[in-house]
Amino acid sequence: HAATSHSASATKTSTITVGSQGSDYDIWQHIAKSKDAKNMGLKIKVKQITDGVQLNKATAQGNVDVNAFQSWSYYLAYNKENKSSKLAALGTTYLEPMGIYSKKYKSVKDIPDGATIAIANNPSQAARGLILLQKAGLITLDKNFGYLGTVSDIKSNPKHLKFKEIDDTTGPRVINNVDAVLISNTVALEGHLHVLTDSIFHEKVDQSTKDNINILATAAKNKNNKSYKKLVKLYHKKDIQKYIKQKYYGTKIEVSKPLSYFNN
Amino acid sequence: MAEDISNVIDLQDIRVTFKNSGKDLKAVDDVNLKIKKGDIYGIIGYSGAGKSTLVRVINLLQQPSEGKVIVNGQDLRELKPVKLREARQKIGMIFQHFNLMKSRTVLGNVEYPLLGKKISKQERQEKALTLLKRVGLEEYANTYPQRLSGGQKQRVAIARALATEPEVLISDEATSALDPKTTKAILELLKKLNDELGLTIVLITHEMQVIKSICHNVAVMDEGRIIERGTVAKVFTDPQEKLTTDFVETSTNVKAAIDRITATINVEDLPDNQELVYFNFIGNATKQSILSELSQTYHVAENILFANIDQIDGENVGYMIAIIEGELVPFNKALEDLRPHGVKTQILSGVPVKGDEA
Amino acid sequence: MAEDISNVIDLQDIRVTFKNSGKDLKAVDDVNLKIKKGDIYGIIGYSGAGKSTLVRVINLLQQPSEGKVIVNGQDLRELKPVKLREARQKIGMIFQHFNLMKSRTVLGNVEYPLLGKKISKQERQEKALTLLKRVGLEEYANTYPQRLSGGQKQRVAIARALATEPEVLISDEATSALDPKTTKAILELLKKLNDELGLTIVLITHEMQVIKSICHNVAVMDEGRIIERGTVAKVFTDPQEKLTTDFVETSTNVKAAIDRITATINVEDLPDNQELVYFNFIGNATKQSILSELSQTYHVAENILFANIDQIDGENVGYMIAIIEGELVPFNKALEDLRPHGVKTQILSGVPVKGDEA
Amino acid sequence: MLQKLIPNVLQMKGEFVQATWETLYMTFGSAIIAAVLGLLLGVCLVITQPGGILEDGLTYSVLDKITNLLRSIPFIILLAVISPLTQFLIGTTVGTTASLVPLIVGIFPFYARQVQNALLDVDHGVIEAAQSMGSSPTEIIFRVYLREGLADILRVSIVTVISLIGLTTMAGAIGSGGLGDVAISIGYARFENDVTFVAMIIILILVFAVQIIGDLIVKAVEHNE
Amino acid sequence: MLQKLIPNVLQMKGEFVQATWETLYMTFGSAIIAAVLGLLLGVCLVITQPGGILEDGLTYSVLDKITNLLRSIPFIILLAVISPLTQFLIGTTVGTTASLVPLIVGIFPFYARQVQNALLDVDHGVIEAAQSMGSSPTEIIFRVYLREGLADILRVSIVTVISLIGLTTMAGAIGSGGLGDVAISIGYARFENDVTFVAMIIILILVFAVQIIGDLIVKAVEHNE
Ligand SMILES: Nc1ncnc2c1ncn2[C@@H]1O[C@H](COP(=O)(O)OP(=O)(O)OP(=O)(O)O)[C@@H](O)[C@H]1O
Ligand SMILES: Nc1ncnc2c1ncn2[C@@H]1O[C@H](COP(=O)(O)OP(=O)(O)OP(=O)(O)O)[C@@H](O)[C@H]1O
Ligand SMILES: [Mg+2]
Ligand SMILES: [Mg+2]
Repeated sequence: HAATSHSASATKTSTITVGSQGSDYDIWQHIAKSKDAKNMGLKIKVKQITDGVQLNKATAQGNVDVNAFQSWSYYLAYNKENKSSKLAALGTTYLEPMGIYSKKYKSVKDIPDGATIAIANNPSQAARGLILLQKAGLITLDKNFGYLGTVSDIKSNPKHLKFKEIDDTTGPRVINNVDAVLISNTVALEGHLHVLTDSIFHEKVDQSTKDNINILATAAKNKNNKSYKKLVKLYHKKDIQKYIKQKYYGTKIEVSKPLSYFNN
Repeated sequence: MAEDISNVIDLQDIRVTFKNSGKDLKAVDDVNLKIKKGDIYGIIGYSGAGKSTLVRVINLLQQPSEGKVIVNGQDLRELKPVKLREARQKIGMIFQHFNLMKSRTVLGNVEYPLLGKKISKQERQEKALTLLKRVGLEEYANTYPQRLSGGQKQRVAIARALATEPEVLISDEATSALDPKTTKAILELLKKLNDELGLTIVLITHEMQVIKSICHNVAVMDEGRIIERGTVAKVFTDPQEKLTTDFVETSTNVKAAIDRITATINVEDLPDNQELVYFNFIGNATKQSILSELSQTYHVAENILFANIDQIDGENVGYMIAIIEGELVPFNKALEDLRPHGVKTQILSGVPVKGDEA
Repeated sequence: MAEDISNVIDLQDIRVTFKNSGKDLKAVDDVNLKIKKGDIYGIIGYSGAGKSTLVRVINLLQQPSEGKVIVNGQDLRELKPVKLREARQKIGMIFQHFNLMKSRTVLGNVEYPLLGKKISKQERQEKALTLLKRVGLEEYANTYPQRLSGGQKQRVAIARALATEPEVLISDEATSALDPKTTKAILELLKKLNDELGLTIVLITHEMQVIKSICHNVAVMDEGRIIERGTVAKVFTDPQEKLTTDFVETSTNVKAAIDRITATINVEDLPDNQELVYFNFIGNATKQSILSELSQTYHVAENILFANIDQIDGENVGYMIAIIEGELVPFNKALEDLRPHGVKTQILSGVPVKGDEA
Repeated sequence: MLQKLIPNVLQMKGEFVQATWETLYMTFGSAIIAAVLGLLLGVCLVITQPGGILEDGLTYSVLDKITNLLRSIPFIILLAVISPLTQFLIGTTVGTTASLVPLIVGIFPFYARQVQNALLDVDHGVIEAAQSMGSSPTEIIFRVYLREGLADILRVSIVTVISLIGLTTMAGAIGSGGLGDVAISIGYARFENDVTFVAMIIILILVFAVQIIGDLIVKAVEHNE
Repeated sequence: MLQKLIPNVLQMKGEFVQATWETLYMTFGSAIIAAVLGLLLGVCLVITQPGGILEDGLTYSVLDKITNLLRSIPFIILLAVISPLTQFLIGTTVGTTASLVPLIVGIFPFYARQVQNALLDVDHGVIEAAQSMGSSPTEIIFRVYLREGLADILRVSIVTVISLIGLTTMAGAIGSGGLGDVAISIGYARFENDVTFVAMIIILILVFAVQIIGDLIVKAVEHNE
């Protein structure tokens, strides 16, 4: 059947199966068809797998060659819990700033006492949101707050904010029902929200957000696969970046750093 | 439209056609049936003749393909649903397959038709219990139908049909699963209701004894048509149709008796002045008077071989087979004279009686 | 354990207890029943007496609470499932409620028990069709049971039960929904199978006529027990139990006749030399011979008021009511002399006959 | 020992208690209303369908189509499509109470079909008997269909409630909370397998409880018959 | 005109065609196997339950519990739990074919319950008649239960296939593709409402087709009876 995924043996052929989801899926479909890919001799097949855990597992097992969807922090979390089927990062792609959005308030300062904030129910997004809230000065977090921190790790909450956990993709839909909502950029874009202009507060590329940089990942054993590594290069090609910038209004901020950047 | 109100049921030109795998089956074929108030009307016929289908037309459980259904002067097919329901409440029905509710107790089943009525729960239960007593099932009031024997189920169905004190009762083989004793008790109950309350009863049965003991009129069905009808006494003593004759005979032993007699006595061998004669007499004509008339008036001697008296719809009906001895002329005269007195005779010497035509 | 092999069915100390809302109901209470190969055994009794429950024990559809079930020399309760199934294939059963499969045509229903057998489809269908012809339903072969009348369904059930050519046939009111003519045809069919193939038949019925016409033996049940049993001729002419008497009477007209006669003739008013006598005779004793013996040997004159001959299990049984005239001594002598010839007599002058005890 | 087996669970006992309550609330809150709607729709389907006591081709066809239409919508989409209604009825589109609306809309057409199937098995002869006694359609519905079909309705209700518990696990998308959400978005997504495991055990207990209690009720109802 | 109403749809005609095929493949691929498993389990439940023709308390209790257990697992968790089995059977854990495994495991216990309920309505008298004719349990299953219960089994099959179509919309999580995935992860998540709408219309058509064809088959089966 046409839709049947490539098995591990497919790795040997020159076709690379890239597993992805959401806007990354669109980007990679574009990349697969791009001239640059042809020029680099890469045959790419893109597959949408909407569950991150399953996508990572499939990648670790070789059912998918490379995946493009996760942030560094998600990657770390996955590897920590799945010691038997580890992934390796191939390179960085971009940072999508998460934003605090509100239909009721113009700035973070306006958020009143007891306000309800919607945050993602998926752990990495939730932790990231909490860090952003800290950065915005709304709460302070435990010192040991990690990439899987939760609401229970909040040290002080002077405004007595209430948190409502939601599926992160429903952010733009609940914006009218809560005082503020944390929305990752992918979701915001699809909801026609523009992080750089519509959010009341958003992330910047710096050490505090390095964990949120997106990466390409592959099975640990394919860490040094040359053609997979080429995908990183391919992603950062000029034409492709131009396309991405245009399509996503510059909200996918290109990050092309060596993997060692994360170790600082 | 002035309907004859004395006919509580008036079926006009009823036709019911079933489509059975393509071809049409006329289950009821152009039947007209008028039943007077207070009548007990029997319907007999072969299995599959259309009896059940016909009676189901009376309360419109079976919509006829054609024809008018007038009950109590109302044309049921023209009635609004509400009115039809009211009309149906006055028509009790005992189904051939009982159709009891498995989720209700025996008492609950009998109570069911009273649920809509404006009576207290206690009254309702008392009424249902009284009926259960009548059919001999008071002990089983709290049992569920699945735990009853066939006959017990049937009696529950009977009690249920009577609960609303209907004006018309349709009974589709309501005693077929009952032993003779219970059957008798049930028939007596029906007769009592008929006598006391003027309940009109339409009754399908395969037991001729049932027809004879309680019906006033009877219709014989064959292949969807009523082929013969009339008072039970008339139909049972003077059947016109072969089918009717067959049915009637199963309940008298006349045919069997004739068979046995002709098997032992060779009618050909009888002396010239003797004849084997079958007498059939209704009502006042009793065997005694026939015999005395024969012997005294016509100087004819008789030798009775078989004599039976049956009660049909309350009237005595006699059957007798005898060898009659006498001169030919007075003998024939005697037989002829008997006719106006309701005595039918038939000389069996070689000529088979009607019942023997098979 | 040497079982008496001539008893194809041997029920020993059978007890079936149902739990009905707490209290126990002994549906079958300590019944022993032996039925010989080739017998036609009738079971009668009130509705709810336990007849259906008892016959369901024969093929273990109803597991008895106690007792042994031996069929064809095999203790069914000890058999392995496979063996039990084999044994059951030799026991045909006609259910009181038919139990036809609604998803199969009439033909399909009759074919069902043959499905496991090693015969070709064509053979199977032919066999089923032959049976359907026998019960008069060949036209309905491709109809589904839901579209049949009550009697038609019952006939399909009969055909199905006969399809495997069983050695034993259990029939639970198999003719209750049938008209008299069809009933007769079915009974003749059963009798033929009994004669030709030695089919043993156990037959529950409420129609005494059915018992009289085909059964050899009969058992009377009441409240789970067999209260009377024996040859049909014996039980029907000389019933010991009140219940039996009641049942028997419904099928003869004797009681009704006596009622009518005593209503018109005041027995007290009879002259001293006259007596109203009821005669009951079986077999060879025919009415003719009784009368000639009475008149010739004892110089007694007779006046027959009622005379009926019934055929019970192939034997003639006669009932006669007559006024006998003669001297007291030869008269009593006459009655006594008749006894050894199988003639029972009873003087009705004031003393009610057995049948009148009610 | 426990500390080793279920380290994360121990830290969130409170969450588990709350999630259990949320699941119970969602399941039974929506079950009650869905039961009413489903019975209503199921009964209407049965009585208006060809051969039904109030046969009505048009109504049947419309109801039948609505049922199918509602059953066609993937639950996650239903969550979105229904949100204006949720907003109108509950005043918000997120949270446990808000999830009741999509849960009800998601399950009741399914239940209606099941009820329809269950009622189709009520003996036609009994319906006829009721008709012959002059029972009105309403009486037939309440005194015959719902009563004679009770055991079957209870059986499909068990199936439905269990399906509903499954559905609540998806309502996490609109912030419903509940055990499914704990199992998926904490346990599964955060790789805390012990959390997933324990959440599933609790769900399992709920499912078993529903089945066992349901079976007992069915038995009690059937025991009599 | 169309360009304005469904701008995004027009650009992805190919995807729609493929997604439709995927949905059909998933639905009927899993339906066939789930039908076999569900019938098997359902029949086993009916025959081993108290009063069944092969009454066996232990077996019934085990099967009953397994059924409940499988029905307790939220689908998304099932996807994860089942993945080793999927890997073993299909050789991969993602993709349309791989999704068949969790779909089958997700639906067949549900179907088994439905079949069980359907077969419970087969007239006990008819089963007794078959027993009295010496039919073996296997014969009774095939010649009586499955045949007498056919119309009811078909009815619950319709319900199940429609539920299954609903389930396929969740299999996008493991890269199954299909219309649900298009509706949710392309249409819904990306706010391309026209895509969601069209995908749902196609799902709707499938649901209607299943219902209508199913109803016709039921009618044909019942017509005879
Ligand atoms: N399944 C059952 N559960 C409980 N009681 C039962 C059950 N079946 C029969 N009974 C009771 O057992 C007794 C005998 O029933 P059975 O059916 O054997 O009677 P029967 O002699 O065949 O009567 P009928 O002539 O009316 O068919 C009845 O009182 C009945 O109520
Ligand atoms: N629902 C139906 N569909 C098709 N044909 C039917 C239907 N009901 C009855 N019939 C046919 O109509 C004819 C008359 O049936 P009906 O039930 O009225 O007979 P009946 O006289 O009551 O017979 P019985 O004495 O056996 O009960 C039969 O040939 C039967 O096969
Ligand atoms: Mg009939
Ligand atoms: Mg019985």
